[in-house]
Amino acid sequence: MLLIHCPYCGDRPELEFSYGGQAHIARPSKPESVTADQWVEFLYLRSNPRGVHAERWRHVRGCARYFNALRDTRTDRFIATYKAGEAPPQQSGSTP
Amino acid sequence: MVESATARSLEFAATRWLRPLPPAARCIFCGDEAAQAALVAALGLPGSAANCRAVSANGRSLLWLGPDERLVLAPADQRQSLSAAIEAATASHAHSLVDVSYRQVALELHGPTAVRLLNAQCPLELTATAFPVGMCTRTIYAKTEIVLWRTALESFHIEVWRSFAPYLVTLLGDVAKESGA
Amino acid sequence: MSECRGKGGVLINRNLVVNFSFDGRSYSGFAGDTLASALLANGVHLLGRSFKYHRPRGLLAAGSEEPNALVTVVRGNEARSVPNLRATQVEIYAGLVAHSQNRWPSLGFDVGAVNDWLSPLFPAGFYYKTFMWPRFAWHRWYEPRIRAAAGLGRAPGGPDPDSYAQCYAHCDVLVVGAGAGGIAAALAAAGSGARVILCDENGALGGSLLDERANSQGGSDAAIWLRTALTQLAALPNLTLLPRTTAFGYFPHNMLGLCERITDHLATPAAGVPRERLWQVRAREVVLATGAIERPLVFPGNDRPGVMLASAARTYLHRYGVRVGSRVVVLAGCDAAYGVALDLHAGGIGIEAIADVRTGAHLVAPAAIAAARAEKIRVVERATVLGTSGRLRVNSVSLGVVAADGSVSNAGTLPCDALLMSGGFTPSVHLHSQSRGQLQWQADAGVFVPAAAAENERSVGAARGLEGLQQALEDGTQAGLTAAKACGLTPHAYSARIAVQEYSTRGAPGALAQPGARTPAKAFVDWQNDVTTRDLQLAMREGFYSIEHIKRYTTTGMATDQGKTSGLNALAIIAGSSARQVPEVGLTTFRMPYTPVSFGILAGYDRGDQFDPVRRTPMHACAENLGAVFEDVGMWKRAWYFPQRGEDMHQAVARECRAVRTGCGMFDASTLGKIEVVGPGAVEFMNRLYVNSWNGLAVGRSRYGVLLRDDGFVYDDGVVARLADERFHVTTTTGGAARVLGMMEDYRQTEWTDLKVWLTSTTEQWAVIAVQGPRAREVIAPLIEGCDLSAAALPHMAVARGTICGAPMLLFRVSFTGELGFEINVPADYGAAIWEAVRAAGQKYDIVPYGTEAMHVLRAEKGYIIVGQETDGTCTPDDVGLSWAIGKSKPDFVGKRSLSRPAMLASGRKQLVGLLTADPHVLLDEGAQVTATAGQVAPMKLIGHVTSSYRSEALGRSIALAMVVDGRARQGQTLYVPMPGGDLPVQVTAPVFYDPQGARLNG
Amino acid sequence: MQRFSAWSLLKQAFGSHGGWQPQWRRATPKPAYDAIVVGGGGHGLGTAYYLAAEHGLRNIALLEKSWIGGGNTGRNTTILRSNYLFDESARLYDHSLKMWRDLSQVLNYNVMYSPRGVLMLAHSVHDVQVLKRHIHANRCNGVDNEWLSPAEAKAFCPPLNIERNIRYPVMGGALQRRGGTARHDAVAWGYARAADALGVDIIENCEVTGIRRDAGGAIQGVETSLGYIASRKVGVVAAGNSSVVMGMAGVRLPLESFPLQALVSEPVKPVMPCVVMSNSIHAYVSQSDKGELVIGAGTDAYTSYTQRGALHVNMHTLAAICELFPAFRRMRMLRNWGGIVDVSPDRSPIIAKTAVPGLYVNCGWGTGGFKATPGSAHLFAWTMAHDEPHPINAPFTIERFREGLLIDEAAAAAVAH
Ligand SMILES: Cc1cc2nc3c(=O)[nH]c(=O)nc-3n(C[C@H](O)[C@H](O)[C@H](O)COP(=O)(O)OP(=O)(O)OC[C@H]3O[C@@H](n4cnc5c(N)ncnc54)[C@H](O)[C@@H]3O)c2cc1C
Ligand SMILES: NC(=O)c1ccc[n+]([C@@H]2O[C@H](COP(=O)([O-])OP(=O)(O)OC[C@H]3O[C@@H](n4cnc5c(N)ncnc54)[C@H](O)[C@@H]3O)[C@@H](O)[C@H]2O)c1
Ligand SMILES: Cc1cc2nc3c(=O)[nH]c(=O)nc-3n(C[C@H](O)[C@H](O)[C@H](O)COP(=O)(O)O)c2cc1C
Ligand SMILES: [Zn+2]
Repeated sequence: MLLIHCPYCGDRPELEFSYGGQAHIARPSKPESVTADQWVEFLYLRSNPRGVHAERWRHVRGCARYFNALRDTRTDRFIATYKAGEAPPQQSGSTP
Repeated sequence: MVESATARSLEFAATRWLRPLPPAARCIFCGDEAAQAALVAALGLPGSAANCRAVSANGRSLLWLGPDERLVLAPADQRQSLSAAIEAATASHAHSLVDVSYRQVALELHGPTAVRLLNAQCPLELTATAFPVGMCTRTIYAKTEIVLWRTALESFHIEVWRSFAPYLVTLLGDVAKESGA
Repeated sequence: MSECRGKGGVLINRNLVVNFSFDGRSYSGFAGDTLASALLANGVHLLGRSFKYHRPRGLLAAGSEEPNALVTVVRGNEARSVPNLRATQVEIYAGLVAHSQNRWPSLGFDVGAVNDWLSPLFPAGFYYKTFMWPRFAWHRWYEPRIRAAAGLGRAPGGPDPDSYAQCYAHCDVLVVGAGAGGIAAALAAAGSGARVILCDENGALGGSLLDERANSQGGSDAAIWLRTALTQLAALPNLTLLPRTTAFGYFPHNMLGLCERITDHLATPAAGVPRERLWQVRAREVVLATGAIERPLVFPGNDRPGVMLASAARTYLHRYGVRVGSRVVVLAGCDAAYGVALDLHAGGIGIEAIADVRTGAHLVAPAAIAAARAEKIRVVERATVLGTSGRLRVNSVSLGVVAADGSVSNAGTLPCDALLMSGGFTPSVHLHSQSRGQLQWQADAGVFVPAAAAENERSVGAARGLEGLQQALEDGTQAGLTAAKACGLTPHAYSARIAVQEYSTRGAPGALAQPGARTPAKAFVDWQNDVTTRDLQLAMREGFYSIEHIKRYTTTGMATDQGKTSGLNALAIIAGSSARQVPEVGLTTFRMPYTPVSFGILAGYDRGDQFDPVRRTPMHACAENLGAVFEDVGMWKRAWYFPQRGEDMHQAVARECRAVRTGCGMFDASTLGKIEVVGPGAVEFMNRLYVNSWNGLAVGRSRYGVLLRDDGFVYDDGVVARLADERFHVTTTTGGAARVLGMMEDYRQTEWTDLKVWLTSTTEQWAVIAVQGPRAREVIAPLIEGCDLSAAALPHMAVARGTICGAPMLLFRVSFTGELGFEINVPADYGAAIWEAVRAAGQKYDIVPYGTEAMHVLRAEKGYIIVGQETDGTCTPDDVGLSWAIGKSKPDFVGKRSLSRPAMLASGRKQLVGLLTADPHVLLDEGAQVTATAGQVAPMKLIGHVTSSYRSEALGRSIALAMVVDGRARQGQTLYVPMPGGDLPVQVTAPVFYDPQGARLNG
Repeated sequence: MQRFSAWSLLKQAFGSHGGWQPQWRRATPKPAYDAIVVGGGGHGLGTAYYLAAEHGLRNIALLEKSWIGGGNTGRNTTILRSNYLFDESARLYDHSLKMWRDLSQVLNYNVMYSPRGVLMLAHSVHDVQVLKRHIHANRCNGVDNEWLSPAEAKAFCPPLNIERNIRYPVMGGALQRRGGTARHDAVAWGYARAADALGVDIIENCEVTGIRRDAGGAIQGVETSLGYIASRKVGVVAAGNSSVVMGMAGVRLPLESFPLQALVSEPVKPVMPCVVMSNSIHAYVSQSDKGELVIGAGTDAYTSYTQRGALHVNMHTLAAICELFPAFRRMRMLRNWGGIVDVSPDRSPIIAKTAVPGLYVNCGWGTGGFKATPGSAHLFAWTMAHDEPHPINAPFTIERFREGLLIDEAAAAAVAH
């Protein structure tokens, strides 16, 4: 069970959270005007990296807020968590 | 008929370490900081609640649930007046006030075994330093969501949605039985 | 008890005799004995049969690494039996009943042993090469026989009556293993103020400290130190001591799983006490002091009962006062074996010889040899084993001597009743490796030791390859202090000293030198899975190169001991046979659990009714009193139908439907999800989310809302009321409540942060009583105050506040039945009282409570869909006839863009229609398929399926809803529903069967 | 290829098994191949085999970054069935199930296909509806699947608990008798051996690290940890790593990779005569030939390449197992492990050409592709050889997501194993 740092509540057990998938995928503001390719990208295409992943979590059994995290999918180690709307923190040097 | 119904919030036989708390007035208040400040004033509380903390005064309590979400608790007879007072005091701020007096019920877990009983199925660290008196949070107990609020070193106020309450009480009972509490 | 019990034994209490039985024979031992030590004390050496060849097997070890001595322990009856327990870990109690396994008819005479004779036919992987002819024979003939032969013990024979507990714990420092290293670490950390948990899989704490020879005063320095240390530990308030507790798994972010065995060692556990407890410990820092496991030697005939690890013999002697034999030959692959020989010798056990199997002169410590010779123990240097004899117990060993050129000369046969071996010790790196910590090959010691950690964790003492007690103490101390410091505490100086005579535990893994000639005798590497050197070599001959392949082809390391004693030997043999270094061969993955853990602790409290919360509505008891049958919908119990005396489901549902259509029915709708959407942004929020337009919805009015996902498919639906300018009361399906709220929060918090709007679940705030039918108004009117129920004041889809019997009420004029209908929302506490009040008021109109089944029939007659029944996640609003709900002028809503994808617009989509069977008495099966033509054979061209099918009381015939390709254009056509008994012709109709104009609604 | 048979086994027994030859060569890469298959799971090995056996290609390499069969092929609970709902899926999986029947004979390798029956349980009225819809659709598609009452389910699987005293009592089940299990490792090794015999180079420890395309965008070859290898046809069958490998060619996929766990109990004498699955309370269990109960758990919530998952996911599964089989509460878990499953939005696979000429992909099998191994490999080989899909896999394109032509088994059936 992961230990996840909620930017509002601190370190909390994974059981209190729900996973929200890849972060920073903005819903097109005018969906009607995007192309089929752009729409399929928004709906379905995911980076799914083996490495650092920017992703969303919701502290659903806690403060109920969505926030973002950088996690290395090779180790499940969290590099950072940050509030929704904030830019991901700069990572120093190469990925771990 | 209706009067007796209102008193029936949570039914189970109190034990040495667990008792049902009486019905209460409850509402969920959401809004930004300014709205929250107005709320605190309306409730007559000394200050607002920090993250994961509760403040109480005059029988009213304000529990921080999320950055813009608070749970207000007050004696049951304030059900009508409380909402009205809050609405009046916060009218100039965008906010949401929803009465949840009946959505959930409360119980109190107390005594030297309280932490152990909780930790049987609640994954939080509940030492007095990690979870001091006055701390409150939504969390889980096995498969039910609860609001857990430490009101004294050995006393916890628990809010649980009403349909989950029998599950919670039964489970606490099972856990207590096995550990001889 | 026989002469096998000598003096000493720090763990047994000779004043407490304990009687037990093994394979039906009674024995006695002492309190503190394990089943293994007690049987040995009784001279029983044959404890089991091997998996594949059914070879007689005795004890190899004394601890949790034991591969051979697996037994079934039965407590009372079959339901309380546990197979495959290691006799070395079973603590005896009065009345213990244990059985050997995998043998028939008896342990001494096992028919299955023919496999041993036929073993040339059963090399590794033989089953992949044969049993293929004739084609179906594998499943019909061969497999059942193989299965019957395989398996070890029998599964328990009935529902387990015991309970299992669980808990979460947090600590600063978790120390695994209470040997010298672990105890020192715990004392140091706890002494520095850290909250410490110290666990050990054994009942007695002390680890190797318990294995030290007593001095002339009757105790060892180690034992004295241990006693003091345990007293200190017990006195520390910030330390939790967990004996009989195995750390079985190391999970991410420093969480470990511990299995505490609470009652298995007790003769009569107190009632209600759980059998075991799962601890999920989140530790800031972890110290792994898990020690090391001795390696056997691989030589022909190394699996006879009586062939045993040297350290095990020492453990049996010092902990239990048990002599493993009276004429012992010790095969020394490391100096520590000399220590064992000397200890046994001092304990009065005859040592026939020490055969030192090391061939590099520099490997042998002269001091060890000198010490042995000083005690007149014969030492054969550069020895090897040519074979052993003895059927149910070893009775001799033939030794050879390896010359410098590698040739082997016969050195004679020594009689013996125990053959002890030591190939050196393998650090227990299991948990470190599970945590994804790295391992490093230590070539000089021939072992892997922990390298870089992946978690806040460090290994100490023998677990990281350190030799010696004092080193372990110091290492443990240091680790305890470091861990405390890492927790932000000030380390508190602590030091411990014990002086004991010790010999090096370094060895070289692998097989003993073998004479050139092939002997038929097998040299076992993995005892439990019967894997021999030859099996490993065969795998390599067949091209299996990766250790992972060799493991799987030969099953080495895959038995219930997970290769604790065999792993490194297998690696060394593979390396040796393929001209590779051990690290090149590499390790297989260490996985949890360290030793097997029962399903029971992992299931814990999730049992019976408590498996999942049972959610009941405020009116549940009312329905129960009325004899309702309930169905599970999500976690909710919903009243399904209310059979009256003698009625079956069909009759009850027909009566309930009739009542609603002709008089009045009442229904508990409390489980519907309810969400209050409040704030200045509420209207815009609803506009963006739902397909409908909400601008025009007046306060006090409601509307049927449809929610899509952004992929354009119907996700949920429900009535949405506008309670105030900035306040909506949204209802969802029962099962959808949580996920709809989750989806709303997602858009609210992460997409539309411009909107000031908030969401609050009110599902449980309200009890909801639907009163439906032509007499509905008359029924409720007398109870209600403060609101005008007339059709003019409260038309269909209007919402009003008022009171009912004095209780506050939110009243919806809605109908899911097609009749005049109201949904009375009252605060949940009032639900039962109001239910009874309505029922009382309805008596004179013959009001009938109806359940979900009647509700389904009634709505189907009206063609109202149920999300999840008509839809299955692949339906657009248009597919199910809901285009009318879409706010056409809205620029966007969730899912809108997807609706313009080509496949969503193309013809050939399934659409909602009604189906009427040619024979009105025929009821279609829900889920039945639809074809355009009759008489098709599989694979048919399917054009649709029946989603709902009921006997309609109102229409006096069966009706069905279906999703049919281009269905709306097929109205009037005859289609076919192919059933096993033939095609059923059906006519396509509109999906509304009853009151298509909706006149009754507006009554 | 050395024939495997009882006879050859006997003969070798007299020679102390000294005469067995390598089942496949340890090939080293040639500079160029006519076709390269990336990924040595069952699907990849099978693809290489069918390319050689049925499409006459001889100069083929199969590149595996680690050891063949070490991906999900070596980690799955080996449940085989074909009673999928949609016509497209039923055709695809039944194509495969039919191939399982004589796979041992075709490969001359006993893959232990054991049609012991797969029983899928219903615990609610809704479950019953869903399973019955499957049964009807399957019957019309020529796929066997039958309804069992609780008592019939109990008769078929005696240890099953059909008492009413559990939280979600068994309301019946759908039984596919042809469904069952097969030995995972044998599938990988059997295909490897048969492919090798046809000249396929099976190259282990060879990780594809890049994909080269020519000026026109077409495939030129692959960069690997053992150097560059040229080929005009590259088929990627990398399961959990599909996004990573296809990303090297600039192709983005609608996939996410999640941990999926399984576990085995200690071996016991036969107790479970069939496979039992319960989608709604998450329990999948059968007993292997060696005697362990093989139990499948759920996926973890988050994407990960760690090949491990959380304890609480297993706990949830074992709680369900203990309710359905209350006698197993005292059974013990012997080993637990995780795989990386590549999950597509509609839980159906992609077996298709890509926009990159010469590049093909077979992925998205998620939690349920072992059963499809022979069929998928067979169809993918066809697709690679003909540069166009076989009619059976024609619906399983990448484009279906853009068009909205999803084959949503997930929505229809909750979980697909
Ligand atoms: C726990 C678990 C239980 C399951 N249970 C079932 C079940 O009961 N029934 C069922 O039908 N299915 C089940 N599945 C799913 C099934 O295992 C898979 O769908 C199937 O095995 C996939 O086979 P594959 O050959 O495509 O993939 P894999 O066997 O994963 O093979 C892919 C290979 O590609 C290799 N690779 C990756 N990247 C590269 C690279 N860059 N270069 C070279 N090689 C690379 C990998 O090392 C791997 O060997 C289960 C899966 C898991 C994890
Ligand atoms: N270096 C070696 O190879 C070697 C070998 C054998 C003995 N020794 C001796 O061992 C002593 C070293 O002490 P130590 O403390 O490092 O080891 P130890 O063997 O004394 O203690 C290890 C303890 O950990 C327990 N344990 C192991 N795995 C466990 C798990 N997963 N969960 C719970 N408990 C578990 C064991 O039961 C044992 O009690 C010295 O006396 C040393 O001479 C060393
Ligand atoms: C169907 C099946 C049965 C298995 N049975 C056993 C077993 O009896 N003993 C064992 O140790 N592992 C068994 N395993 C698990 C493997 O040892 C191993 O954990 C799995 O292949 C994943 O590899 P990894 O753990 O090396 O990552 C089995 C795996 C599968 C798929
Ligand atoms: Zn939080």
